[in-house]
This record gives sequence, C-alpha cells and structure tokens, in this order.
Amino acid sequence: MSAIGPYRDIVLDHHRAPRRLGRLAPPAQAAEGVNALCGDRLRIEVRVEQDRVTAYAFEGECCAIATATASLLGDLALGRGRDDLALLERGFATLIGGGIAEIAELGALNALSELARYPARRKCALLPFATLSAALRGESRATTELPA
Amino acid sequence: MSAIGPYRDIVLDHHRAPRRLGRLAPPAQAAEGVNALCGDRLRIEVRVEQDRVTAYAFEGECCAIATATASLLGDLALGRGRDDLALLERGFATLIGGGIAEIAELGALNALSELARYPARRKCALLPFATLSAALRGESRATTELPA
Amino acid sequence: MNAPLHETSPTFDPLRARADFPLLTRSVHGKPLVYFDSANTSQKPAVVIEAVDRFYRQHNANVARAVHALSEEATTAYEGARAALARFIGAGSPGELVLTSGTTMAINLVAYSNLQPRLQPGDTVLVTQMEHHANIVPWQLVCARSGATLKVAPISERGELIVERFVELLTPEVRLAGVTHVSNVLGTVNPVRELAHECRRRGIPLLVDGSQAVPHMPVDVQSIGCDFYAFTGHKMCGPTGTGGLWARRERLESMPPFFGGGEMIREVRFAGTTFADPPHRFEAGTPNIAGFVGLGAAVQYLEGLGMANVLARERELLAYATDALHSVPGLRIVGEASGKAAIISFLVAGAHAHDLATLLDLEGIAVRSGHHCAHPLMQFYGVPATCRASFAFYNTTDEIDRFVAALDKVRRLLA
Amino acid sequence: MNAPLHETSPTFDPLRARADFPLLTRSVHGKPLVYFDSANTSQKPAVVIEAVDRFYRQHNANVARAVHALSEEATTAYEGARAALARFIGAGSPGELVLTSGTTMAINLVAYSNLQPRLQPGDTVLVTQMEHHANIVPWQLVCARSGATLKVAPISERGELIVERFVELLTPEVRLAGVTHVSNVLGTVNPVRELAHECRRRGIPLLVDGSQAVPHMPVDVQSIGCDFYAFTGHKMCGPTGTGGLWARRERLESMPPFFGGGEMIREVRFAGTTFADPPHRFEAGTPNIAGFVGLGAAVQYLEGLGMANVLARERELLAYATDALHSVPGLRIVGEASGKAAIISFLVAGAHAHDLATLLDLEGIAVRSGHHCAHPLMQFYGVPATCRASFAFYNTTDEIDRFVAALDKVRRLLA
Ligand SMILES: Cc1ncc(COP(=O)(O)O)c(C=O)c1O
Ligand SMILES: Cc1ncc(COP(=O)(O)O)c(C=O)c1O
Repeated sequence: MSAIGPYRDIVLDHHRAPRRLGRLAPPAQAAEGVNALCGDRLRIEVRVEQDRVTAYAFEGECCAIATATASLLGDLALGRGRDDLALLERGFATLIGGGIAEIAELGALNALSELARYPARRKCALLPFATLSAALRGESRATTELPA
Repeated sequence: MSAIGPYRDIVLDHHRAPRRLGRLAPPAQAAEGVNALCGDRLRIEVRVEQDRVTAYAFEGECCAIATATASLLGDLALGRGRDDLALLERGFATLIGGGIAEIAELGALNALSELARYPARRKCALLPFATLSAALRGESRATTELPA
Repeated sequence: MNAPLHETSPTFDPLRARADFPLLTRSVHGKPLVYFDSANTSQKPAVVIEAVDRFYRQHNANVARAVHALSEEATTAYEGARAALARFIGAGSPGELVLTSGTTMAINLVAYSNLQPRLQPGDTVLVTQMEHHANIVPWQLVCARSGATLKVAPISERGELIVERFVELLTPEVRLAGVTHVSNVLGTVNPVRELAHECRRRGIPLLVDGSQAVPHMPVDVQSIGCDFYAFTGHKMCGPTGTGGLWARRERLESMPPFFGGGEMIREVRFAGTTFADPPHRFEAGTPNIAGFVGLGAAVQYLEGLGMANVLARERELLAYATDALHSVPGLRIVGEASGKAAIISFLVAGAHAHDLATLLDLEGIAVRSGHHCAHPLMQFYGVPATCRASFAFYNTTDEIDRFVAALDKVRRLLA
Repeated sequence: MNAPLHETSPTFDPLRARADFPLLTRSVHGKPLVYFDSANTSQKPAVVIEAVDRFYRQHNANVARAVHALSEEATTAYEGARAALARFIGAGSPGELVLTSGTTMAINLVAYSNLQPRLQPGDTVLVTQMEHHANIVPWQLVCARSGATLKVAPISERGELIVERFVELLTPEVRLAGVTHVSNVLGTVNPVRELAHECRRRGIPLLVDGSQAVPHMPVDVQSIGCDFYAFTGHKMCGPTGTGGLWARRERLESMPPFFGGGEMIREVRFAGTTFADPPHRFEAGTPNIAGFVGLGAAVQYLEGLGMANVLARERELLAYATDALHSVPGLRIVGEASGKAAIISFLVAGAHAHDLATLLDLEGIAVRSGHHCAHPLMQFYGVPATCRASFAFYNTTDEIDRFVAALDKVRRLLA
C-alpha cells in the first residue's frame, strides 16, 4: 500500500519524521492547540523578530494529518509575518474545503488538498494553523472543533 | 342516507328520542360519567330494591352513540342486579371490541356491535355502562377515557 | 439567504401538486378519501418518502461521530437539512436553528432552559386564549415549580386576539409571552410582527408557535422580530419526529444545556463537563437523522411550489368552502377572523362533533372532531368539541363539494 | 407475553439475513463496503424501510386525535409497535413502556422526572467508569441543580466492572444507580441482574442503559429486576428518532409530568391541568409515528431471526475477529472482559485512531474512531481515542479477513 487519499508521500514523510520537533529557548511565544473531541493536542512555539517568524518548534500528541501539517507549517512560517500567515491560513482553509485546487504559496501543504473529501479530518489540519496564529496573537489556546 | 356503520336505525331512534330521560325522585343512587377529552358528560340515577334495579333515569350532553347506549341500557338494567349487570358490561365490551358477534342477552344493544370497527368511539358506548356500575357501587364518578 | 423563495410562480398547478401525494389516491370505507385533516398532520409527497427511503438504503450512518464516508454523507445530509430549514424560515444562519422532535419539544426546551432559570415567585407568563396545549402546559409546569403564574390574553367572539388587551397585559413582571402564529382551531392569523414589536419595546421575549404557519405561508422569522419561533415537521409535508426551534443567537448562547448526552458536550469529566456551542448544545443524542433528511426534501418541495402559491391556493379553497358551508342549515363556523388560514371549525345544531366526524368518515371524508388540544378555547366558546375541516394546497373544490353534500346528509340523519 | 421468543432456530442463515440489508451492497471509494460500525447505528433491513414507506403512502395520520379511519389505523399501528417492543424486552405490559426519541431522552426523562424531585444536597448518584455520556451528563446536570454529586464505580484494566466496589458504593445517600448493560466501547456485558439485586435490597432504583444489549441478545427487563431500562431504536435495526424507557409501573405512576403539551393531559384549564396516566403522561406532542411503525417491523424482524441466533452468530464473529487481530503487530485490544459482546476497541502502536479509520475507510471499511461518547473511559485508559470495530449478525468472516488485511497494510503505511 502506498500513498492514498490525503496521506500523500510527503505527508507520510513529515508524519514519520516531523521537522522542528521540540521547544525553543526563551524568549518565545507559545500556544496550545487542543481538539478535545478527537484528542489532538499540540504546542507551537515561535520567536518573532521585526514582525517575522525567525524560529518555530512544535510538539504534541496528534494524528498524522495534524503532525505533518505542523511540520510543514514550520517551513511556511519562517520568515513570514502575522498578516501574511493569516492570509495563508484562510487560503489553506479554502484549499482543504475544496474551494480551490492549489495555492502556489502553500508549497508542500498543497499535498493536503485531498482533505476536501474528508470534512471530518479538516479540523486536524487546521489545528496547527490556528495554534500558530494564536501564538502570534499572544493567545494561549486554540481549537478547531465546533466553531462557535 | 339511512342507517350506516354503528348508526343503525334503533341507535338513531334512541338518539333522537331517548327513553327515561330525566331524574328520579329520591331515594336514588347517582353517578356522573365524564369523558373530558371527547366532551361526553352524563348522569345516571337508579333506584335499587332487593338488589335489583327498579328505576333508571339519565341526562347529559353526549354524542348519539353515548345517548343511545344510555337509553337502551335502561331497558337492560331494569330488573337486574349488580353482578348480572357487571357481567353484561364485560360482555358488551367484548362485543364492541370485536371479540364476539352477538350476545343474546344484550338485546337491542347488539346494534352497536359495528363499533368493533371504530375503536375511538368505543369509549362513548362504554361510558353509560361505566356510569351505571359506578352508581351501583356507590361511586360518584366514572370515565372510560385513558384506562389507568 | 435572501433569495426570493416565496415568489408566486405562474406554473403552479394544483392538480399536479396533488398527484405528488401517494396517499391521496386511497379509499376509505370504499369511498375515495377526502383528507381534510392537514392541520393535524399533512400528507407527504413522494419526494419526501423517497428521500427517507434512499437515506436508509444508501447513506445510513450516525452523524458527526465517525470519520468514515457514510458518516460524512449522513452528516452532510443532516446539516444540509438544517441549512435548508433555516433558509426557509428566514433564519440569519443555520446555527440559530435547534432541531427538535417537533413544536412540543421546542417549546419545552424554551420553558426549561430559557424561562425556568429566570422565573421568580410573582413573575408571570402571558399566553392567549387560543393557544394549543403545547403553548400552555410547558409554561404551567415551570410556573408551578417557580411560584409564577400564567396570564391569558382574551380573544373576541370572532376568534381574534384583542391586541390592546394583550399589550396592556405586557406588564413588568411578564418574563415571556407565547402566542400562536396561526390558531389550529380558528385559523386566525395573529399579528405577530406587531406583538413582537410591543414585546421587544418592553424587553419581554416572545415565543411564536409557528406550527400552523410554516406549512401554509411565507414565514420570515427575522422580519417578525420575535425571540423564539417553534415549528413541527410533520405538518409541513415532512416526516414525523422532526421540527425546530429558531432563536436569536444571543438567546441561545445564554441558555444552559438542558438535555444531557452525546453530541452536546465539548468534554466530559466526572469533575465537570463543558458543553458545545448552540445549536448542538441542545441536541443531545442521536437525532432523527432520516427524518430530517426527509424534512430537507419537504422544504425543497415547498420551495419548488412557492409558498406564496400555496397561500394563494389555500385562500381560494377557504373562500370556496366557507361559501359552501353557509348553505348547510344549522351550521355555525367557529372562528371568523379576517384574513384567516384555511381551517374551518364548525358546529351543527343537534349533532355532536364526534358523530359528524364518524359519519363523514363513513363517506370517506376525514375531518377532526374534538378539542383539538385547545381545551381553554373550547371553554371560551362553551362547547366540548368542534368539527374541523383543514385544507392544504393539495385539496380540491370537488372534494369540498363532496364534503358539503355529505355533511348535509349526515346532519339530516342525526336530526 | 411469555412466548419463547428467544429460542435458537435451526433455520438461521447468516448470508440470507445479510441479503435483507440493502445498504450492505454499496461501495465506498470504489471498494465494497464493510460496515463495522453497528454499535454506532445499525443498518436497516428492507422490511423496516418498507414499513416506514408504506405508512406514509397508505396510513399516514396523527394518532389518538381523530376518529377517522386513517387516524385509527395510525393509532393501531403506533400502539401495536409499543406492544411489540414491550413484549420483545419482556415488559409486564405495554403500559410500562414510554416511547421516546432514543436512549438519551429516556435517561433525561428519568433524571428530570424521577430523580430531580427527590434529590437533596449531599445525595449521590452512582454510575460506572465505562458509561456513555448519555448515562453521565443527565445525572451531572440534575446533580448540579440540587447540590448532589456523582460517584463512579471503578473498572479493572480488562474493562470489567469491579462488582464488590460497586456494591460498597451503594451507600444510603445514593438516590439512583445507572449502569450500562453492555459497554459501547469495551463490549463488556455487566452482571445487571446481580447489580439490580443489590440495588433492590437497598431500595436504590437502578437504571440500566440497554442501548447496546437489546440489539444483540435476548433481554428480559423483568428478570433483570431493575427499575428503569432505556434503549434506542436506531441501533436495533429500527429508524432514527425512536427508543423507549421501560419502568416499573409504580415508578412511572409516581413520576410527575415533565414535557408539557398535547396527548399527555386529561384536561387543560388555566386554573389547573390534570394529566394522563403513564405511559401517555410522558409522551407530549405528536410522536415519531412512522419511526415507531418501522421499529415495530424491526422487532418482528429480529424475532424472526431469533435473538439467541443473533447472539450466537455475533459471538462467532467476535471470536474469529479477536483471533485474527492478534496477528497484527503492535495491536492492542482495549476491553477483554469475558463473555463480551461483539465490539472490539483497539489501539495500534504508532498510529493514531483517526488515521487508521480514515485509511480503512479508503479501503471501504467503516470503523469508528474517537472517544465513542465515553470521555471518562478514555481518561481511564489514558488515551484520547480508540478505533472500534463493532459487528452485527449481518457481517461475515470474509469481511473480517478484509478488515484485518487492510489494517495490516495501513499500519505499515503509518509506521
Ligand atoms: C451505551 C450507550 N448509551 C447511550 C447511547 C445513546 O443513544 P442515542 O444516541 O440513540 O440516544 C449509546 C449510543 O450512542 C450507547 O452506545
Ligand atoms: C398550533 C399548534 N401548536 C403546537 C402543536 C404541536 O405540534 P407537535 O405535536 O408536532 O409537537 C400543534 C399541532 O398539534 C399545533 O397545531
């Protein structure tokens, strides 16, 4: 059995060997992302200098989708500012919601576009994005379950 | 249009011209029968001597089925005792429940056997019986709705 | 959301619509059925029956609980029905619509979750003399627990709410008012916008019982301006066991959970449980999934007809029937409000309502007799029961002719 | 009432039974569906789907409200379903069975109508660590209103209730105990007769949650000896939005009304309303008539198979699957009680439950992943979620083979 559905090779690769796993040395901004219903739980730490992310680390107990997304998100986040990332978060939501087929700037994260067909798993991929943006806004918690 | 369903000629006749309508001179035993849900309401009075019904009267605001039954029941009740009537009440319930086609002793009340096909109206025909037996037992109220 | 759903369509054809309803081809006691009991429950078009059937044959699964494909399909269908219903009644968003098993549960939810926590001894709840038991008994039950009382706004002999009296009764200790949009006995259409306006000015939440309105006219809950709007699926061409409570988002958000169970929680711990946001907070357990899928199909069906067409057609039938009934000697119509809905309660001198109904049934004509779950209204008119003929767009003037002729025969038989 | 409904029949043929279920011929992602999520909701045999369909096409009317023929037919069908259900679970009479929209409503009814009025500060309610949220949250909600608390009887690592501890916890301030007959996560079958005996000796009412028992084994509520027994229709081959609460007659009689509305009253007056006798006292409003007609057909279908046959067949499937799963490296079964029902929760080292479920779904295999509405049980095992394969008599060993092979592939993909 090889890559299938949203589990493309690059996703499986980042699930098996997540990049930037761990914690940052202070000072860093951090947030916890928790999807209590499905049991995903991760922590993202970032360092921000001159409005740009200069360091990124995460750890957590997550499914492959969330883990791979968090891992891939590190690449995306580095060097970008908060507004830029907020825009990309919206773009990613549109991508996995099936609203658009590909967004060049999302790079390898486009591999998750198959989630359009798995609505129950979208919140897994959105969790790292929501957690990152919470950290950037100085909030400590995020969830992508049960949008209020 | 002539007699149809449970509205046989004799039933219509007793509905139009009920026998023994009114009240008895004291002493008499009386009970009120009330089917609140359907709105039937009648009063039966009896005089009992040496364990037998020697006088019978009724009045009320009822549908044709209940009125005719109360009227026909007068004929049946006169000269009978409480146990005998209790037996006939059970027989009548069986008759209109479709359990038996005819019961000779019920006489003209057999005309109501068609109620077997109209379960919602059985309680109308049972109300005079229940009211009579309440009166004979010295109880003041009866209903045939929502058997407890 | 703002699409013109309720436009009249020139293509509305009553006989074609009638043909959509399989049950209407049935006979009863050897006579073709005339179904004049739609206010009790409506018949269902084939598209609704088939939607339920198809769900069970092809998509059946539980909602929002599993990640597998069937469960996704079921969830999409269920939430799609919520969205369709929300749009149909003019809700601001699907999140304002709690799906319930019917009007009765919707009103009980408001009674126990919104009203009871606010109710103090001396408080009152205002209803009208023409309410269905569903809009009386829940308030009585919570009032009894709280030392509060129920007040009743009077109606006129014609069956119209006396609006000035209703408004006068909106005194400061009123915690909630409940009024039916359309009376299930009289057909009276209450001026709910005006009542909502008066309630809102005084900060009193208004619950409108839309059971008899949603199936028969364009309804827009936001333009009514009430706080709560309850309705039931089985009267609007949908399956039994379905319905809804629309509420302003602020109201829903401030309401504590009421039914406990799966789906309505965020996290359960023995040390303390946290709850989901509305509307899911109020939907504990597995819902009537197939039923709501059917109700979604019913909404689509009604939108296809156009609710303005439905209203216009039923007005025609009402006018025709009212006229025809005036020819029956001894017949009196109970409820003569102007602009009423297609419901006619009546009494016939010397004939009991149940006898009329049984004898009409023997002619194949289904009307309801009894108190129509509105005892206080019967008490107002001083009668134990009425007969009621209620119409839907799928009825015909031929059926009305048969009904009136049969009624005349039956009346003579009992006279 | 005492007919031998649960005899094994030599004619039971699993493949013939399977053919009764239209949905099982479906494919998912291009693969034939393997449906291993029956503990979530069961599939429906054609006879049930057709019973619902036929009701809407031929008999649809409201119940107990009108005297016309359709309404009689609907009432007979609805009350007939109640009688069939009552017989199926061994109730003493249909009057002991309140029809509800499912287990969740049944338990909430007991919480609000039986328990809450009796509950004082300091009182407790006893449940077990393995309960579904439906048998936790309603008690939490009413405890919170009354200053009472919830106590939890522990389970062993194997997933068995520690009966001595349960019995020790039945102290004088316990007002009610709630226990599941069969765990929806572990498959554990609790010794409900023994627990009921201990409760009864102490005068503590026991509620048994039969959601996962009634569909899978012969159940006789009277011989269990509990006070309340709740179950849900959609897991027992019946329609969604159906279920019931069986209760001892004395219990029902002493319970005040809870939901207000039509059907549950005797007479409504603004000065004071009187209520119907049980079970109707607790059934306000128009019920899910078509749903219960379908549930009646489901009961007839299951009786035709024979519940002893169902149990025997599912035991075979469980044994076969348990064996086969032992060959999957890194797989751990959660819940190893002896004599368990055909439910297997499992974990696979290095693979998250949702990933397993999504990947199995891509192979056409529907299993559930998550907390299964049993957060406290997940907390006990220290896992956020498990995968669960749950079987019904309509499953086959071939399907189990496909499942185990797919699981092994998927596991390797994620490793
Ligand atoms: C053990 C148990 N109890 C209660 C329930 C709740 O049943 P329902 O959602 O039908 O009310 C379920 C199923 O979801 C269950 O498995
Ligand atoms: C005006 C009105 N309110 C409430 C109800 C109750 O609706 P349901 O029985 O579907 O809950 C009805 C119908 O019976 C009604 O006509």
